[in-house]
Amino acid sequence: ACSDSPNAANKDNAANGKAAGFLSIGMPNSTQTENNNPFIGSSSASNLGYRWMIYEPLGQWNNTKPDQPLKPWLASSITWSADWKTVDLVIRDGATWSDGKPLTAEDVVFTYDLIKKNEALNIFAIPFDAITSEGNKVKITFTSSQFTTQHKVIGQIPIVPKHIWSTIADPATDTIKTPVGSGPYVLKTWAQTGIILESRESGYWQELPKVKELRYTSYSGNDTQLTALASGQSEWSFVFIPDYQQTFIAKDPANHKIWAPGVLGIHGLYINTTRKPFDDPKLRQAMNMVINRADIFTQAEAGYFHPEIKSVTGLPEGAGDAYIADEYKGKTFSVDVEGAKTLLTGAGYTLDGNVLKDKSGAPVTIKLSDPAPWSDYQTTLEIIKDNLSKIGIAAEVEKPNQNVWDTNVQKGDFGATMRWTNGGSTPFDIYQTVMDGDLKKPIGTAAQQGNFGRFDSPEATAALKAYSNATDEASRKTALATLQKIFVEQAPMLPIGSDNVGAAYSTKKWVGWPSDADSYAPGQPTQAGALMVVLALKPAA
Amino acid sequence: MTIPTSSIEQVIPGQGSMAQPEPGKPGKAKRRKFLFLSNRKAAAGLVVLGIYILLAIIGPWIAPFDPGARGPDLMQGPSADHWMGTTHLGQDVYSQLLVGTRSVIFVGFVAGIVATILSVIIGVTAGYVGGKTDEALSALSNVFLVIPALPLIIIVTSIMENAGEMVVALVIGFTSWSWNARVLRAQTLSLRRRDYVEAARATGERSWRVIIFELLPNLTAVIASGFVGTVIFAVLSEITLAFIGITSSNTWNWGTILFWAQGQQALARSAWWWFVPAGLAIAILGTALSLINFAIDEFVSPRLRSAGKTKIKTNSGRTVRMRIGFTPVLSNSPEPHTHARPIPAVDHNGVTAVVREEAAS
Amino acid sequence: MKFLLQRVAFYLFTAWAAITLNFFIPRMIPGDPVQALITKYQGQLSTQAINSLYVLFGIDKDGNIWSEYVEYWKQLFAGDLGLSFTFFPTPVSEVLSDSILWTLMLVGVTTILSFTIGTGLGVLAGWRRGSWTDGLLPVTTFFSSVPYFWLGIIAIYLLTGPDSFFPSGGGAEVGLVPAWDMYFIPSALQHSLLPAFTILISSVSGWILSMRNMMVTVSSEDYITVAHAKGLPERRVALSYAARNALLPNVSGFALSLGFIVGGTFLVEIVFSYPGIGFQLFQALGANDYPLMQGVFLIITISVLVANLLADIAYLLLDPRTRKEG
Amino acid sequence: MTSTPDAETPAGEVVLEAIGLTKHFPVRRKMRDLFSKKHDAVHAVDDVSLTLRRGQVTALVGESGSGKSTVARLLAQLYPRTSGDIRLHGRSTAVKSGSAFRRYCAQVQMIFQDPFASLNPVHTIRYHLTRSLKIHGHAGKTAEDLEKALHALLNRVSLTPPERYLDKFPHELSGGQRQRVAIARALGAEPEALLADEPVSMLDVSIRLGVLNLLRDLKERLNLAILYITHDIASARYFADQTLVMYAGRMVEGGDSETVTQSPAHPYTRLLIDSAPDPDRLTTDIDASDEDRGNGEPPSLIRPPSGCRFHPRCPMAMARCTTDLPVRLEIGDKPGHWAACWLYDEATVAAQRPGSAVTS
Amino acid sequence: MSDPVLEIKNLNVGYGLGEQGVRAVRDVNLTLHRGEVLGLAGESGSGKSTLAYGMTRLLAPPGVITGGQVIYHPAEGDPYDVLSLSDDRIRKFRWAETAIVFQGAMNSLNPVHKISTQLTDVLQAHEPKMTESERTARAREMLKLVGIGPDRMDAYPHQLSGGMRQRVMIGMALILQPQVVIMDEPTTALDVVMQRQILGQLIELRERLGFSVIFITHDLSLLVEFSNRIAIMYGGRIVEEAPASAIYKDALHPYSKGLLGSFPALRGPRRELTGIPGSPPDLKGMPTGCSFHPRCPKAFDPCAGNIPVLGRPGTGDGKTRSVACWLHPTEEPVG
Ligand SMILES: Nc1ncnc2c1ncn2[C@@H]1O[C@H](COP(=O)(O)OP(=O)(O)OP(=O)(O)O)[C@@H](O)[C@H]1O
Ligand SMILES: Nc1ncnc2c1ncn2[C@@H]1O[C@H](COP(=O)(O)OP(=O)(O)OP(=O)(O)O)[C@@H](O)[C@H]1O
Ligand SMILES: [Mg+2]
Ligand SMILES: [Mg+2]
Repeated sequence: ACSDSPNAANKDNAANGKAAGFLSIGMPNSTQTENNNPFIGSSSASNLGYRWMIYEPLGQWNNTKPDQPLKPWLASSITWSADWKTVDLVIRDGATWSDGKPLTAEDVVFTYDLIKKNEALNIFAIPFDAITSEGNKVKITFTSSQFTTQHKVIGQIPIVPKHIWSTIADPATDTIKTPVGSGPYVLKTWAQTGIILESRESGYWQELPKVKELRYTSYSGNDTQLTALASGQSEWSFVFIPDYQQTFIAKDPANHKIWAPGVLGIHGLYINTTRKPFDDPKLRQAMNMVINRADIFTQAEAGYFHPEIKSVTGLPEGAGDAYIADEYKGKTFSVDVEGAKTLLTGAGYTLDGNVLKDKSGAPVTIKLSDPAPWSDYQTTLEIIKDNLSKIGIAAEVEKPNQNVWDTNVQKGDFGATMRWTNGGSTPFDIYQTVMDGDLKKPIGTAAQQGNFGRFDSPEATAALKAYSNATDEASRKTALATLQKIFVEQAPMLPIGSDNVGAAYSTKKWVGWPSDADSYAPGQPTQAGALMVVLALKPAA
Repeated sequence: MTIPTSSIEQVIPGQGSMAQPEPGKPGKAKRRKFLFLSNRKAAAGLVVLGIYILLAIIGPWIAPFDPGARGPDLMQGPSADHWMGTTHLGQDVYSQLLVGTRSVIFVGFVAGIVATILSVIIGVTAGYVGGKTDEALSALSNVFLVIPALPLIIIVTSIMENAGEMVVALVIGFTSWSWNARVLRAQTLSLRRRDYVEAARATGERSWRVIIFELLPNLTAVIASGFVGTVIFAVLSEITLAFIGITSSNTWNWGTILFWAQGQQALARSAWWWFVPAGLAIAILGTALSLINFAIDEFVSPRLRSAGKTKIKTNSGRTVRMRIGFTPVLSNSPEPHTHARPIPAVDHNGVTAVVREEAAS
Repeated sequence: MKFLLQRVAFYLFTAWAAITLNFFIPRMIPGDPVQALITKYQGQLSTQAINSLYVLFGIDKDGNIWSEYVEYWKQLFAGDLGLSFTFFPTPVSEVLSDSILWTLMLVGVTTILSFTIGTGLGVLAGWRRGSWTDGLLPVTTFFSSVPYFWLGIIAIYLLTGPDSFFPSGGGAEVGLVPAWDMYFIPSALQHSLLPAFTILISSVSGWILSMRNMMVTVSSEDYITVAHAKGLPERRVALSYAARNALLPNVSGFALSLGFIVGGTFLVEIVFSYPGIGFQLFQALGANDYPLMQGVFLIITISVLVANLLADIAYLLLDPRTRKEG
Repeated sequence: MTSTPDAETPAGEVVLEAIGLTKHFPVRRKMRDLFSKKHDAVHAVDDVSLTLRRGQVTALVGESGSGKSTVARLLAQLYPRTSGDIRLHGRSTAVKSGSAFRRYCAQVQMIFQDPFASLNPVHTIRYHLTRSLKIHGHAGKTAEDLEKALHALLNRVSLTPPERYLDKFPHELSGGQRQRVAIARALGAEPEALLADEPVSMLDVSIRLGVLNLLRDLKERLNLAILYITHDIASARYFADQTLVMYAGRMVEGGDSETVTQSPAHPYTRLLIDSAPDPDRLTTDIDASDEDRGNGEPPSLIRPPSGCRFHPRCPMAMARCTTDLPVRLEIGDKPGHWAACWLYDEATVAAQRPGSAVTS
Repeated sequence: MSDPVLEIKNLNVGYGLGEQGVRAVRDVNLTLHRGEVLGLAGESGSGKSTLAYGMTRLLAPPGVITGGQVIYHPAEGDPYDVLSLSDDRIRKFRWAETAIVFQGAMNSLNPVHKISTQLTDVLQAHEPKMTESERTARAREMLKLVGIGPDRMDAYPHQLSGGMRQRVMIGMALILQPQVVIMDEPTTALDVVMQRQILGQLIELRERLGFSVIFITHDLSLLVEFSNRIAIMYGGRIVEEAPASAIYKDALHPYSKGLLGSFPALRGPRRELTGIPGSPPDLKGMPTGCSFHPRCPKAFDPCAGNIPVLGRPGTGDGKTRSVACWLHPTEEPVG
């Protein structure tokens, strides 16, 4: 009876010494239900990232080097018009679906059409206009410039086979039990305990990967994921590891590695600019000057997770370097309590003992809030609280639950809060989330898209528009310089750390991982570029 | 959480126990109240609880550090400065534990009091009034019994803007009365049929007086046990809520400590001092409360009380184990205990030679 | 018979009330599932996705809560629990059926074990007072006072590791599909050992205590003395007379506790990342996933009620006094 | 103790009277009854009439379950009655609670069977007695008045010296002492009628007599009307002026105590008296097959036998007994002696032979 | 008088030991003869039940037997001391030689087992060789003996009336045909009609089967009617022992007299009842000397100082009776 068991094969593999043939990938995303729909953000395929092993995009984007053009993938050439409203694509020959059928331009048109027609699937809200094909060429036009979203349009839309998807009644709710994609892997088994992908035998348009089997596990949370990483049960993951040196690296110093490259998406302290006296940029600047980012980096972010932002422009090291305006090149944050005090007294504030009083003589106090479960933010707030006390601002840390916090932040009912910005291939997303006047809503109305601090600057709004619609590099540069100037001088949000797309991995069985020296792809297993990593892996000697 | 399995419920079938007089202690004017304290379990439990309450009151004053203040020593093990080490921010775990006691005790007691008051009002009314009122109140408590308490508490606290201690305590109190109400109703039903309740009515007492002065005093043990049970439940719930980060409580409690410790992977970083003390504090408090509950059980049911004394010492220092069904035999000599011998003849007025004494009894 | 009918009416009412509450309470939580999803991904999901998600979840139109309520009942009667938001577009019923077996296996079996062991030890402790069993109570009480998530975490820390027999979490070895075969079952057992042990340690004391107390109470009943007087072997007196009677009140407690399996131990599932239903509930709570919350609540409600019914029936079967003739 | 207001009123005045008192306890309906109109009920008391006279003790005798306690509780207005009437000083009363109930209590007090259960274990003797005095306004105005009244009460029930008992808890007293406290509590209301429901059956043989003698003494000194409920017919002879015999919820015989016990008329009374232990009878006399005295179990009160309720057990049963409810018939040997038995209906006896319808 | 079956020698039974302990049965000597009904009377708390349970070692904790012997004379073989038997042997002894009927039959029967089970499990334990059907047949036979139809075999205790349950207990007591049946207030919970029925049946069975009975009650008039000899207990001691008629007509001990004077008589002339003044003694603080002396109307000097010993009184029928009272000096002690 055992021979026909679905588990027999898996076990036999292990028993036959092929154990080394697989790679265990874990994510702390708790339980999953079987859903291999690559378009749905909450499907298990998306949550764990295996959708990118089965389905591929037209081009691959390396988050860690956002200024680089996308690497042609299913499209062998990607050409944008100068106004970024039209893209011309040449679809690669030789790519086949895992059921053997060839991948054609029609499949690409079908996929983009599918997204255009289904609002529910258009998660990037891309304004498609026309999608046409001719031979192996595809042309897509848009109603607005796609400069800031090019990586999404090309790099984050999985191409699906028309011959299968055209028969699916509702592509938004279908769970795609047997996914057929163009990628090197096919789904072998799906179980609550783990999902196994196996390498295709043939038909892949590149060299087949060395890793014959990918085993995905979803752990209930960070702690269980970490335990699995530390014990070697998980070989690749993206998770916050407190004191990673001791809890992870030290368990196997030769093989356990952490890599955390920053990307163009940041975390910082949003300040409610409508509240007095925080509507005063001078006060915000002074606050910015006393925040000890190094402490936060080491104590709250375990020295790696949200790489410390050093540039005063709020752009992360590495990924952001190319975008920093000349004016701010080399200008970095440093804790300067005295400078802050001078600034404040110059602006009419008084420091009465260790209480800061505003112009009207009222003590300056602020409430910092973030949901309790986010312990890195909480730690950050504790440190900020401590830092602010140096210039006499009494801060109180509140821990509303997540729903309440969410609602309050959107409605503008908060003092200051740690939150993230959107991320993208340019600094646009960062600045937009913080300063875009178009996203601003009156206090009490939910601002869902950004500008939670109600920062009011028509200049910034205009610069944002100019940047995204520009047709030449020079005007982009000017617009970006304006944005940076406003961001630095007005300090609508105090940048703290950046997102990373790194990984915790083990070189025990597999080598060839991306690293600082060779950051050829994002390290995070759920990113579209994860496929590049898997394809690059080689068995350890 | 498992359901509270205090055996109080099980005592109900026995009924009589509660009203039964103390056997074998008629002469002593020692009141029943103090008798409770002579129970070793009760004494131990109360002493420990007393210490906790004391700490809850003075904890914040005697704490050597501000529990939230960052210090220079990060993640240090126990030392003379920091008895229980420090956190990743250099906060003093010992101070956090001390300061956290207040919140734990506060929530436990407020929730216990709220739940107890509700359960008494609902349970006793249902049991005493009977009829439709009983049916309605019983249905109410059953609905509350069916709804899973902890998830409900989680939802309700997340509805609240800023779920502070008071809110958490009230929510726990308002959601955890039903079990006790059921127990109380059953007890009241059995008490209501007691002669002394009928007798009080027959004397002409008003209903509210019958309930308050005749019924309630006889329910004290059940109420107390329900209270203690709810306190345990409330403490565990509060800590659980804090641990999974549901409550927004800005004050310290042991759950908060565990939350931080877990979030920072204290154990994986070998910082046991951060994780272990709070857990032990909970366990010891829980044990103390359970001991009090055992003692109440024993107090209520004399059978359980005497069950404790299974070994007795003879005068000669030998210990004998008691067994049901096989009474121990200390000696089978046919000699009389009292060494009494007959005295030949006694004339009614005469004086007799006294030769016997009672052997020590 | 009449007794049963009355109970059934009572259950129906309770079920109605509980389900109604279960419908309304989650809806009082501020925020909505889309926000919760965005927040969950902390920047990994950009805010542009908001609109598409509203459309996807079908909550872009404002509904009247009463019509939703009526609709909910209609769906319930049709056996449709809606689609989960967290696992969109998986139907809630599928999410539940995936996870309930895990919970039943882990917590259910553990509860039964705990009851059996606890009762057994309780019988011993109650019958052989003054022996080693006396030491049992203080120890188990202490363990039962330890919050079990704490115990679980300590157990993971102490007992799991790269070379340990005990896995640190999960329901079975990665890649094994639930099946009744020689691969899955041993692995599932192995994975359930630590969580089961944690639950066992912290719940067994309650059973020991109540069984011991009942044994003590029953032991002084006249019929026990009569059984001794009849010269019956000790085993028979202890089991067939004392334990049999002492068991009665505990059986209903046991049945009730079966009802609390789902709602009661979800922290164990969280700590051990066990793919059970309690864990689903926790996720649903975090994600404002009303349909899933309602589904889990429905299961809890039904299981508590069924357990109650079982308790009633068990009592009816075990205690001849409640069986009415005719 | 303050003097009873109408102590001068002549003995023999009717204080409390029950006429056709009936109490049916509804039985929980079963499934199969759902469709039938019939409501089952325990016919605990059916058509009971009795009078309590000042200065007299009326005994109510009957086997367990015959409805004696129910009669007492009905008279104390602790249960609502199904039908019939209770007259206090000739006035029909039906009270449930409130001040009317308390006014009734002031005149009719009840003593319960079990002295261990009828005192609340958490209250002192002082509390019990004080409440009784206060409710009925006999506590006086000052603390001294109260103290005096309490002492008087305890003296009255021979618990002397009073201060030794006042602050004790019930469990610190012996059974006899407790029953005395219960009596004192009843007396605190200064009632005219005392309903004593088996007041000594739970007491030790050696102290029963003391309590009975106390009750008799109270009857004489306070001119109380006492209902004495017992299953021990010998004590009824000893203590009561009148004796009524109950069987399965109905009165079967009544009359002067001496007459009822010495020349019982109803076959059930005879069975009762024959069954009582008799030291004068020798062991060897015992005849296990006492068919002539009647045997078997008491009947079901839910479906009581038709006709005379005793007929299934009666050695003298006649055809009429199985169908017609017997009425009270004068026996004629002593005034006031009656029995509800067709044996004393000459016409019936003439037509049917006694014992002819014995079922066995 | 016939041979003894059971001799109790200086039995002492107490509850607990040391400071907390009380002595509930003190130096009791009593002999039960073959085929007789021995009545044991005394007010509540005088130690009757303690004596009955003590001599079979069935006393629940904290009861302890502090001394004495209970010599049993089996039908065949040598007499032996029951108190020194091993656990296994005492299990065999129980019910086969001495059966007990307790006060409350409802509480004596296990509520969850059918009465047939409870009848046959005795047979199973004592006569393992019997087959299942033989056991059932025997049980049925016993029920018939006590007047219960065999159709009641499968009834549960709660389905039987109080009288029937008590008869089941009696049937169960006789199922192994023991030499001695101890009955501790077997009928107090029943009403007089039922009481007489059951006792009548018992006496009849005794005549047929020839066992001896120890009959415990506080109802002295019942004992006088039903037993051959009566022993009166007071404060843990036997104060008087005599043939039933002798006690009834001419009780020697003032306590016995008091007891007799506490029962109103149903027949004959109405006599004044004397009763016994005072309340029963507290076992913890027993009066010195004769424990009855504080309540005794005839107490005199020696009573307070010395404990009278049970012995044959010097009066006429002194050979058949004994008493422990300073009013009746003893000639020879019993035991
Ligand atoms: N509250 C009640 N509900 C239903 N039936 C009742 C109730 N009280 C008494 N009965 C029934 O009424 C009948 C008479 O009961 P009652 O207590 O009056 O008898 P009794 O003569 O006092 O008996 P006893 O001598 O045992 O005290 C019994 O069959 C009893 O079961
Ligand atoms: N478990 C116990 N612990 C202490 N003293 C006890 C215990 N059981 C009985 N006694 C005492 O032992 C004495 C004798 O009790 P026993 O039950 O033998 O009396 P009894 O003559 O059978 O009385 P009754 O007629 O009430 O059954 C009593 O004074 C009683 O208080
Ligand atoms: Mg009664
Ligand atoms: Mg007794």
